[in-house]
Amino acid sequence: MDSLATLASATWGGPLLVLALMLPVAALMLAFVLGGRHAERVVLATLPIGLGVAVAIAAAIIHQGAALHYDLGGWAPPLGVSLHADGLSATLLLTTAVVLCAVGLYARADFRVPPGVSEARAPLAFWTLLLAVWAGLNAVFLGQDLFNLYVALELLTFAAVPLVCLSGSPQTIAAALRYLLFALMGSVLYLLGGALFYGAYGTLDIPMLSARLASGDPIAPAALAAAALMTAGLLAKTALFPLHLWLPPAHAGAPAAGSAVLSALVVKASFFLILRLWFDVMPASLTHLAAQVLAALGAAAILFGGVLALRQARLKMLIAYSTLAQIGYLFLVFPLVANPAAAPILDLGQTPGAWTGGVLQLVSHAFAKAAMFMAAGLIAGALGHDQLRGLGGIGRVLPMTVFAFALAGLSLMGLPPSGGFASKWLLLSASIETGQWWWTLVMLAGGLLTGAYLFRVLAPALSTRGPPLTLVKPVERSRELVVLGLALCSVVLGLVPFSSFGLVQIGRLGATGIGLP
Amino acid sequence: MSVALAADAGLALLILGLAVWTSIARTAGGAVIGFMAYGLLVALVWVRLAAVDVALTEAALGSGLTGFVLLGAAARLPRDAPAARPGWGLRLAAGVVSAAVAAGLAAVVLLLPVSAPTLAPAATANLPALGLGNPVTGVLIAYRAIDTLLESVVLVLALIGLWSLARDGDWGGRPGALRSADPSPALVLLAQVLPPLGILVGIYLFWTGAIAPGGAFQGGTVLAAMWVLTLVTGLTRPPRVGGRGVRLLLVAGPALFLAIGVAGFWLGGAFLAYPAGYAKPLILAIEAALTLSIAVALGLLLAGPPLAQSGPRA
Amino acid sequence: MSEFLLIAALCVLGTVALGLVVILRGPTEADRLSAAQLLGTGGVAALLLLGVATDTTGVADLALVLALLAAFAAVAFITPFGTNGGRADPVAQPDRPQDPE
Amino acid sequence: MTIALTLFTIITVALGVVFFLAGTVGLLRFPDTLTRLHALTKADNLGLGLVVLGLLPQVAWPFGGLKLIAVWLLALLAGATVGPLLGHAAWTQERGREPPP
Amino acid sequence: MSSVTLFGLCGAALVGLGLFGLIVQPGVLRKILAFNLLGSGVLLLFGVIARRGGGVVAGNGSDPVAQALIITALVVAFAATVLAVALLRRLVQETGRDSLDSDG
Repeated sequence: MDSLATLASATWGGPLLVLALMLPVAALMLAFVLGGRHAERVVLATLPIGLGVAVAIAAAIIHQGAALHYDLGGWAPPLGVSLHADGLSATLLLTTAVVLCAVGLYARADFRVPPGVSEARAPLAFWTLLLAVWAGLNAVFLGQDLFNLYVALELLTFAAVPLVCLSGSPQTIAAALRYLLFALMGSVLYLLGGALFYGAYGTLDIPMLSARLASGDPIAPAALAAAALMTAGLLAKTALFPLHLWLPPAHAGAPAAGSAVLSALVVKASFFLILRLWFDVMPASLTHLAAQVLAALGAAAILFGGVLALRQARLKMLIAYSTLAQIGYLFLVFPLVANPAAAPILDLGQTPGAWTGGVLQLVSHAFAKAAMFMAAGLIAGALGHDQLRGLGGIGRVLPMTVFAFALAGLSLMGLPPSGGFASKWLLLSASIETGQWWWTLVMLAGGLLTGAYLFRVLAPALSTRGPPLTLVKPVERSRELVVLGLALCSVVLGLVPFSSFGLVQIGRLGATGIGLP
Repeated sequence: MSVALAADAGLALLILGLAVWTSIARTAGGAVIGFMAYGLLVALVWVRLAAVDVALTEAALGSGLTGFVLLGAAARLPRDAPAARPGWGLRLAAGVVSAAVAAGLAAVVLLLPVSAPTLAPAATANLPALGLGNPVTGVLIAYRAIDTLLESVVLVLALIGLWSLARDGDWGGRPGALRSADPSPALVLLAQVLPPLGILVGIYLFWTGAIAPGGAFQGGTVLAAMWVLTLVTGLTRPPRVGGRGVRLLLVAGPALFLAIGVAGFWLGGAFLAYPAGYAKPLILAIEAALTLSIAVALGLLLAGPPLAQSGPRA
Repeated sequence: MSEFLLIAALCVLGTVALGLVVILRGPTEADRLSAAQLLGTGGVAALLLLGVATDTTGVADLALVLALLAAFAAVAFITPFGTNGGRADPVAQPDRPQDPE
Repeated sequence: MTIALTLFTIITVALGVVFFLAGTVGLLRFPDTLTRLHALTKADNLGLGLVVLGLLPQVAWPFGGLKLIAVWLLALLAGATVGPLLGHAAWTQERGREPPP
Repeated sequence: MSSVTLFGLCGAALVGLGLFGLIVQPGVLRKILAFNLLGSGVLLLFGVIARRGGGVVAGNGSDPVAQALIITALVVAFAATVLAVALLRRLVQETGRDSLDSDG
């Protein structure tokens, strides 16, 4: 049968992208309609399939050495919308699938439909929202059209906000409301940027915009305003200092499984779009000044988040402030990659190590933070509270959980052997190589602060003195194993040789010249 | 200065004035009423900007349903003194930032390129193959079908989020925010007379969307408003949130859209592609299902989270 | 002919815009709502005139939708729904335990 | 014939505009909410009705004409229902506000 | 100056006003209103861009692609408003206040 499609293109393996996007959407609808105990079953059946799809996408990209691409509906951009997966997308798709699989297994105990009823509020909401978060994240990682990405961001917002207030307490309602308002402001500013891009260049497709912007004509004022507005909006969604106010109460208030998803994955989606904007849409416009400003905000976040984490009384709040600080590291990528002198540091071909370091930070923080929040959830569940001062001796009762927490902490501090070490090492090297020593200092100070606030948790937890703790609720061994598995993932990343991170470089638009003119 | 320009200037000034009023009105109700009037005038601006499809959406959704939600909230706010305004420092900083953004945008508007780039010709040129006459519908259902598909999922998601705000014991009950104990006779009359007409208008808007301004979103919004009227007066009862029927209705639109999209892999050569010759009936089927799902979703969004039925609670 | 209709539309709109003063003045919300209603009716009339004058598709439909929903939003303000349908809306339920986290 | 119809349109539409003006003046000048509501209902019904009447010869029959009439009927309905509701709301609000003498 | 430019400037002013209100207003309902003003200002700017594009090519129209995007965004904004209002009503039920603690 004839198709209306003309000029549309798709690479081999392109339909995998459609599958990655539509699998959670279809599962969401199915889980919602079936409801009750079926919702959980649908999620647990879908997660491994999704993981398989993510692996297949990564494999296809490595095999071909090029990005995957699919024009939806057979309409080629600019009229149509396309999906696109480069190495970075595949890395994040994979990370998302792994973390969500762990969260799914972990959350079964918390979101079981109680006996005697056919359906309960929190389980239905949690399982459907989990699928929605997944759909939103995949849509962000695969999107190639600025407006399609706006819809993806909103999908993510609508999935993430109710997760915050699943418990229904007044504090979490207020946290969710503040999160929603920040997120909405962010998306509206993003949308405005998209509109201005469309007004200036008549397309929303990222490669086309990039080509138009690189054509040598002076960049339209609208494009610069658009980039500034989009960045501001996305920063609000990423909770970069000083737009961070919403994050700690929201991430600490959600149920542990929800916190893991929000802190490990959801904030990364908007950061991912900042990367797309500055490295794919308008790489030539990332001036030294802009890069330094972004990194300065990141540095402030590292120090500010670290200091505030030191002052928290609750474990989950401490972890949430730690997220604030760890997000800061991500923004150091901009000046470090944007410096031409940053080119080969390690044997990574012609690609800068800072980029790899940034992506590794993204991934290892996702694993480590998810593990940490889930460990905190186990501790809070077992003790009935998560006050730091009541943690004394928990290490004797829940050795595996505390060990997992410590492993994840290793990665956050950047101590070897861990993914965090690898990423921070690459970033440190890049800062030294490019002569930007001030970022070196910030990273070292950040590492010390991280060590200090983690010490506040681990010292009492591991102490052998004090009366034995009584547990409110026993902790299931299988859940501890899940948390440990995730923490191990973050560590193992550091044991893999750097050369195998070539995936994250595949399909960069300017693979040879990520950098300043 | 021509008459049209003077009129438009007046319209713009009125809108700005109402926006300022909305920001500074002393009571929440006053602010919301100002916002409703604002929405009405914005719909007129959309007509002046030759975007009748948008004007319809703005009138139905932006002014009508949003006004309903906000007025309902304003009437139920505590009458306490409002919280303290933020300090001078923050207000000054916010003022400077906002003014800078506004000034920057104004400059951008004045500096937009002389030759406006556009996709309008491409969007119109491909319409005959789809059997459509309204290019906006073509964009929504064909060229950028993925956005519309995800958008219809967003509505379901918003509803899940809303329902998740229920109390645990209320789960499985019926949405209760619209229940009125004693509707006045005038209101009952309205709810009896208006819906038959409104349903006709809603279906007409969906149907005409293929060739003229209108479509699933506009039609669905009107249908939702009519349903809500009957809910308020107790002429109909909202469905239980646990019911499978209502959930099937809610996902009918996106599910059919997705199914036809998947069939497109084989029949149309790509995901979300329509086979030649069958585009129009398939699009109408999708639009019909979407209209229904959107109407149910919007109606339930207005109806609020579930409440347990009166009587002893478990 | 169409010029006349356009000017008439303008006059209607300008007239009801004066009513906006009442929205600003009050004193009761009922006054403000009636002014919004008047603006709505005026808007409908202006749209009808505009639609005939410029012969634009869909403008009459827009007027139809506006007229249909004219009473809709006001219902939310006037009707005491949700307030005594078994449970008072703005009052918390003190006897209800918080969900366990 | 055409001229007569055009003249009819011009006269009725102009009359409609006058009624809108009257409604606004009433809204601005009448002392209390209830009389203001009365003025509003007049403008709604008559102003829009005259505009619709005047436009009827200018649109395509039957669909365009029916649409116009439907718009007017809807506006009538809205005025007839919201008016009393608002009046009731205004009455209770003003009463509630007045301290007992 | 043309009408289109005029509405563009109006949209720019609305964006500024909405942004200011969203940051500064203490009450949540006022913040939600400010968000709606901000959103409609943004869409108005988008509409101006659409009108320029459509007007140049089709003579007397508006760019359908941009119109479709605006409609999608309007629906999103409505859903967001509903969710925010629902959260607010729950907050009022729980705490009796319509403001977020401190900072804002």
